[in-house]
Amino acid sequence: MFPRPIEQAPTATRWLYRVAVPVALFLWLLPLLGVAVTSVRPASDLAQGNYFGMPSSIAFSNYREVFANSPMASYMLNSFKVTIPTVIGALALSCMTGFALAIYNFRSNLLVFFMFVAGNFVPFQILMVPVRDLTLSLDMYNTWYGLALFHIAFQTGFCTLFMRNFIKALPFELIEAARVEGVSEVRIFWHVVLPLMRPAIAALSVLIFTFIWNDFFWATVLSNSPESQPITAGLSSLNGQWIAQWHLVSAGSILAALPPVAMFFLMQRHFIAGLTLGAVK
Amino acid sequence: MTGVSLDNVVKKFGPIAVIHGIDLRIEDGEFCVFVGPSGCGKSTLLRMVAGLEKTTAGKIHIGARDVTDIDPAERGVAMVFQTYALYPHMTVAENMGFGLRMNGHPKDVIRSKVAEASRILKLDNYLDRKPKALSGGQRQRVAIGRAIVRGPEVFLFDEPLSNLDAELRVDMRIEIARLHKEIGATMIYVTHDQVEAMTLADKIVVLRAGRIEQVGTPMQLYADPDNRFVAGFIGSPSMNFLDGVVDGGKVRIPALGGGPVDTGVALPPDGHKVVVGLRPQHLAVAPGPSDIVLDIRERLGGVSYDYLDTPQGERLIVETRDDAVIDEGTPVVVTFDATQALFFDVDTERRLR
Amino acid sequence: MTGVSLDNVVKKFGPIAVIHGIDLRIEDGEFCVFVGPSGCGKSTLLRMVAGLEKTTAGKIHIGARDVTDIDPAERGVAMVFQTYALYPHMTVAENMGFGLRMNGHPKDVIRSKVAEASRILKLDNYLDRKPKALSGGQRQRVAIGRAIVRGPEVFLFDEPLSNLDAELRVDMRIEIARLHKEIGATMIYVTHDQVEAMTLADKIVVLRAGRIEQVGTPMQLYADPDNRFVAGFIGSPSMNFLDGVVDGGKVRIPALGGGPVDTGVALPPDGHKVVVGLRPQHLAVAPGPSDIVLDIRERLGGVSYDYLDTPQGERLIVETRDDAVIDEGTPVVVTFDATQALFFDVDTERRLR
Amino acid sequence: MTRAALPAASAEMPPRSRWRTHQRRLAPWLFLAPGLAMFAVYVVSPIFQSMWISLYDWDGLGEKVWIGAANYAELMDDDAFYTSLWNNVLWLVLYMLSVPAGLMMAIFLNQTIRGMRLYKSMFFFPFVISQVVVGLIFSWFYAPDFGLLYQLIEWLTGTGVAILADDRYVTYGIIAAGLWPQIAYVMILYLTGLNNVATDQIEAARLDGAKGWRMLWHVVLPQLRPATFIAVVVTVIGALRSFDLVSVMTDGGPYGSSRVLSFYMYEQALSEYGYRMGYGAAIAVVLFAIMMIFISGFIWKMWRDERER
Amino acid sequence: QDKRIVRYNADFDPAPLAAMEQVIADFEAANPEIEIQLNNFDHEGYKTAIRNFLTADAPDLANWYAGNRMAPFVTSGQFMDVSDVWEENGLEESLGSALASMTIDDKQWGVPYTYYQWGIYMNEDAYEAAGVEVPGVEDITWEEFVANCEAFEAAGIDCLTTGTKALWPGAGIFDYLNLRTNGYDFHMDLTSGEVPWTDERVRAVFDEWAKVQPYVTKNHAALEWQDAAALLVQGKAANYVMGNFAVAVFKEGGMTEENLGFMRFPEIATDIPRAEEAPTDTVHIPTAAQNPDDAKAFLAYLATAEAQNTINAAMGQLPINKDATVPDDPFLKAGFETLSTAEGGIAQFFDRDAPAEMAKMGMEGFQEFMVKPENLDRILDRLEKARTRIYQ
Ligand SMILES: Nc1ncnc2c1ncn2[C@@H]1O[C@H](COP(=O)(O)OP(=O)(O)OP(=O)(O)O)[C@@H](O)[C@H]1O
Ligand SMILES: Nc1ncnc2c1ncn2[C@@H]1O[C@H](COP(=O)(O)OP(=O)(O)OP(=O)(O)O)[C@@H](O)[C@H]1O
Ligand SMILES: [Mg+2]
Ligand SMILES: [Mg+2]
Repeated sequence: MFPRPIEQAPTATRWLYRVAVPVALFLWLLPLLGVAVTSVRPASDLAQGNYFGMPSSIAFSNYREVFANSPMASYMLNSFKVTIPTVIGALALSCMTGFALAIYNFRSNLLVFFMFVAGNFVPFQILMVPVRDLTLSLDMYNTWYGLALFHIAFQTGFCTLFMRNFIKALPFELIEAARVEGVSEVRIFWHVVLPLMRPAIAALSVLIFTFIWNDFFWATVLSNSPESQPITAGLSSLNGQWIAQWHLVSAGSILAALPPVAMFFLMQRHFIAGLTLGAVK
Repeated sequence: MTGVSLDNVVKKFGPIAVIHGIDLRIEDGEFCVFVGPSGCGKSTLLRMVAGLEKTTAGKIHIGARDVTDIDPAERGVAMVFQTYALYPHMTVAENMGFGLRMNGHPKDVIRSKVAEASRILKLDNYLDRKPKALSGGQRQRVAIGRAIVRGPEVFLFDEPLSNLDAELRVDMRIEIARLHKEIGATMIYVTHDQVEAMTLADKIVVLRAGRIEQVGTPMQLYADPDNRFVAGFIGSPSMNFLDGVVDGGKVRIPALGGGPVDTGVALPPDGHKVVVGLRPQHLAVAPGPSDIVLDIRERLGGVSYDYLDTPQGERLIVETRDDAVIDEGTPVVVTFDATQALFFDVDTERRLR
Repeated sequence: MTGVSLDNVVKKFGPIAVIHGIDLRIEDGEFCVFVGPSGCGKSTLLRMVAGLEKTTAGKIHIGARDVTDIDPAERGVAMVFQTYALYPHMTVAENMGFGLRMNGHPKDVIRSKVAEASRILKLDNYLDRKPKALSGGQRQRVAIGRAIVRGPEVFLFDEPLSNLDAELRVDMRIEIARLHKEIGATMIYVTHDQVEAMTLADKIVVLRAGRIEQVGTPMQLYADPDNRFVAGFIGSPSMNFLDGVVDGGKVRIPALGGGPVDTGVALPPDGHKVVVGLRPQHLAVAPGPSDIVLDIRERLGGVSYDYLDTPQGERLIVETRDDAVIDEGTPVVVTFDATQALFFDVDTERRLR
Repeated sequence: MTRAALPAASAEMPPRSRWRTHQRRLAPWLFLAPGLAMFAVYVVSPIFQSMWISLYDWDGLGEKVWIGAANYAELMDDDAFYTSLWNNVLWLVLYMLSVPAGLMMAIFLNQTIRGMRLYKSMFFFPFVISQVVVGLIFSWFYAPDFGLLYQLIEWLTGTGVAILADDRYVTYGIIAAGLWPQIAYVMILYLTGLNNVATDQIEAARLDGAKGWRMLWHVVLPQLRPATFIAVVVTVIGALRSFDLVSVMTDGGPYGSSRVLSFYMYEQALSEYGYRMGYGAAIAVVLFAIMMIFISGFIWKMWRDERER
Repeated sequence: QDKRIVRYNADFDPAPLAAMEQVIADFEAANPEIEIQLNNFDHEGYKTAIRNFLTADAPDLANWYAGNRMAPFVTSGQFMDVSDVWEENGLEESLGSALASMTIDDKQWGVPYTYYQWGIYMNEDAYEAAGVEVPGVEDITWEEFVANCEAFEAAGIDCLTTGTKALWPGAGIFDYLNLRTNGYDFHMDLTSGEVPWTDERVRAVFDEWAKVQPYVTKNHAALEWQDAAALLVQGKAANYVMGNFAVAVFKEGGMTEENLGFMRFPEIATDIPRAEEAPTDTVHIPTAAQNPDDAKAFLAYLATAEAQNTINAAMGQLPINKDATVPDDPFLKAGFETLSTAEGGIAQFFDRDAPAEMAKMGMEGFQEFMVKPENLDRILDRLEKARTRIYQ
């Protein structure tokens, strides 16, 4: 283990470390803490210039106000509507592509694989105009499924990289054993490989959830009305309305951050596994 | 009739030939072991029989059927992998019944066959466990059970015990021997463990670089090897090989000094070289004036191994049944039982008979 | 004076004691081997000597220095790990020179020491390779080279050969023996391989659950074990243990039938049970009317092992020096050399002497 | 027990249909079809379409007019383009700071004390939350007059600096905001990397007398190479994709000084005053070309690894 | 029962939104078979969004602006010709003042419902604090204004505030300096690309601007216009060049008619007839509308004096319909007076009179100038280069 375990250090160092970690954490999260505190600061505090002191009272009403006076609820709902089908769709597609690329040795295998990988890195901007036109022409502009379809397609690239490598790491004998036993390829996929991919699926689903939930660019490009905008785009436009109303902006930010943070906390192990296995955003 | 026969089978990976035309007949019910150094093609050959590798040329028959181009599933073979290849998400019972289930056998048939196999393999208490919760030996038994359940005509084993520790390996070896006795099916078994090959096989096939060196019963190979490779490969510690010179119809062995030995085999003309093979247990040492020096004596209790250096720079191993102390570095006199010596041609390495 | 001495050393991981107060003296230049079952604390003890684990209580001296609380780098020890622990991004030469470089030795000193070590270990041709491009045995030699280069007073080996295949293991074992002869430093060596322990050690320390069971030369432990554990642990195949009953100052062994045997040791009173230990090579079998059945005979060429089942459900292994065929399932008569039998207390498992 | 108990030759012999004979050749394409189709429609073909569009003058509403390379010619003479390009370079270079910074934090946190898991997860937070939120948080942090940083600078130097209103600092300000989550990301990568560092090598090095920095440099870092590689890759991609923060924090301002290529492209193509699809596409193509350098490197390395297997 | 739906995309701030909802309610009361679904966007976002929804997901009604700002949508066929609505309802008569700005190719493309004056809003308390006499609506010259700025600086008050994060507030200052220095015709020539940006007359405008530049709120580039409004409210700034819609914000911030003052932008060149800025806000029917007939009915209603009264009273802006009444509000009265006496002409706004691309580049240039006046040459060269490209 590196660095040398702190338990082996002198007591003083140990105590210093125990203090240093929370202090560092506090500094590290200072901006976030500020926002969290502001989100429960009464508007009057801001008016009086009390931006960073102790709030004069705790105003959870800010949150109520956010929901009452803005389409925040609808934004959040839209985000879920885009995110959840995307997670399911991208996983379904990439389980299959990953399986095909990991198990079979056909000639263009690597070529197809690298195409998925490369596609995963391209700047969004090069896709923007054509994808927007396509979405328009399919009459899916401003719909959750228009966004979800694109995200599914794009994330399939990333997920394929991940899934393929994961399946490749499974013992190939499992597939051979099943083949010797006379199991058809489709059933091998369904009964042997898919159950073993559960950790990968869990890891990817959290990861994709966060990616899509946090997506701003495509939300801006493929939707523009509060009825269909997800929360990132919604928050950005609310920011245009809530000038100087930092307590509302903060409350909105906290609300927008909540689902991915909760997801991260609940599925932390999977999340990190996902990052480091696939390791690309 | 469920023997296996290979007719001039060839396997190429891309341009590289790995199996160079092998002919082999394995009888119905026979236990056939493939041995050979790493990379000689044992696994490849086995996988060709299983259908997991395409056969480049030649024919493979199982029983009377030509299976050369047939899917693994339809060959009536079952395979046990070195890594067990158990499905980690299924219980032991599900693992064993999986093949039958996928091929649409009714539930109760599956259940009874699994029960039967688990009885044979003493797995009854573990049927509901996942492989993770089993020891190495138990896992290996499940892998075998999975093979048994489908009632195949031919069992294929690829180094099934090499992942077990020494003690367990002995137990499982005995269990496989018993299994073969019990179900009597044809079995092909790949290993690089001497002891497994010697103790399990009805017939050993010694492979080397994709070619068969010799086929025979264990004792045939041990006592009567066809060539130097087989002689050196079978038996542990390996046979000592020394240079010899034909001298008046006898063979002189410069390293051991002493007079020429009678051979009773057809030797090349005088002055030609031969290779003399002597098993460690057919040699004996005693301290005495000599050019040969005891380098290291390894005393294991019941038996000692002496490593000797000859003046020619050759190295000899001698197995001794006592544990007397001889100091390392002592000159020793080596005696041997000339009737046990084998002789090989220097160039072709064929046995001289 | 660079022996190693341990005074009542204790190691706890959290609340769990793993080493329970061990006293041990290893002389200057001695080759000391730790053996014992897995998890008994061999590695832990070695790592405490290295300084990689803190010593919870007790004192460790290397030579005259108390090193109990000293940094590993300053103890004058070098360690060879089971996994080799080579730095994969450095060449062989860099790997070997790394320790010197870290301690600020000048470049040419490093170069000459590395050259010296690589000569001893025949690594000259590989100095510029990365470990990845080496075989297992070569890697192990580099690991040893890295230890040699630093010229330590004490070498520590933790199962250095267990990742090598059987053949290579024999070669490397002999090489280590030679190395010890050549540089004569104190060496502590952990293994669970019988043969390594028997052949390399000046002194074997048998550990069990964090305590020393017996210390002695290999032959002392083999011939004169203090207790049943040591007797069963040393020697391969292991000693057979059978129940015996004291009967008129002699011991009757029901499993083998036959009359009571004379022992020449202090036995408990009549009617008490004892455990009788018999090594496989001290038994002999012959077909004949008997309750004992030959289960399986494994014939390995020079030697055969017979696995016998007694009516009491005990299992005996007999080593036979011939390869005559006895059919499996035949009743056999077992004879043995009573003078070779050892006796142990049933409860304390101590040897009766 | 004889083999009679296990019915002989019960091995399955299903009929050999065409599918069964060819399934191993057809199966991969069946499995690939849906994913490949989606990917082709939404990712691959748009890349080529964009290249095509970049040769037109098009406002997204009316007719496209073929103008050949004129958009590129104009780019070569466009100050805003060079500003964006320069900012992209700044992003690339400064974003790289997240690699050493993430490493240092990972090393700092790679200990086991009570509650460490919780601490670590909290350190990850910035990475999990949306860049929009990060942008808002930092805008507020930088806000003139009352912003915490503004006040801090004012307290230190006497005059506050409105980071986001000053073309000298604005890009640095945004990059700093971007570094916050990026450092967290890199830290995660390194923490997992550190978890997998071979203990035996560390111990061997300890016996060899390596300590502290030298241990880090000679023994640990070489082992962290895969983590470093991935960290660099994601950082490069993150730097070149930087859109959200610029959009949320400054909208490219003041007077376009914080634009980056990805934002400029969007601005030209879709923003209030934009709608030059062809010109935007040309910028995207340039950005793509830059990214392609890195993508090729990555693919090349993957290909090498693949072959070594 | 099934109502006929009219979808209306708009970008109202809260107060006007309420007013428009009122107008819609009135309309629906009169036409019970029609339901208007108002879909409100944030103001800045709307300007981007309209492009998308016109082509993608067209509503039946959409807010926009008069003048050049609607030209791209007209020429690309996104807005519907509503000349018939004008004709049938005699709007040429009642909305006559806006006819020109609504006409392209002799057709009308939308209905205006409000306009508002720009000018300088003052915090009279700040004047007092700095010891400067509060000027009347038109009694101060540019020299005096600039001179006052020194007094404000001495008192630690920003003489002139603005928030240019969204760029357009800066254009208001430019427009006025330009109108006062060169006049209305020059403004129109410049925005339609007929005058080079490197022209001496343009430089003259910036020369004037340079005089107040040091006194403008320093961090304006990081501020939204509302942030700057807060500065005025708090008395940290004295003057603000803004449109009348800001009054609502000032009042919301706590100012009253007691301390909030209004004056016309001071005279600079004496020989030029006074021109003013008064952007007109409009409603249009997209070509792709699903229900244009009911949309037209609504437009006709929106053009009535009644509807314009309702909405402008709430917005605090001026109705276009000549029969409507100017709300009873001192600022609006002053504004109405100012506009109706502006013999020089009434401009829409820089970003409504100039084509979008030029507007964007120009406003960026203004912002840069306000931060770094020394860059003027570079800025003008850049704008000139853009002009030759954009207007070709
Ligand atoms: N898929 C493959 N592609 C190319 N060459 C292969 C492939 N599989 C095996 N080989 C080569 O074929 C030869 C035989 O391999 P095989 O696995 O049959 O050896 P083996 O006798 O089983 O060795 P071991 O005892 O190490 O298992 C080796 O040289 C190996 O490199
Ligand atoms: N870091 C540790 N924390 C807790 N317990 C440990 C740790 N290291 C070892 N142990 C425990 O100490 C005991 C001795 O372990 P050790 O590794 O010394 O055994 P060993 O004799 O080397 O076994 P093996 O032959 O398997 O290598 C084991 O029970 C092990 O579980
Ligand atoms: Mg093999
Ligand atoms: Mg150990």
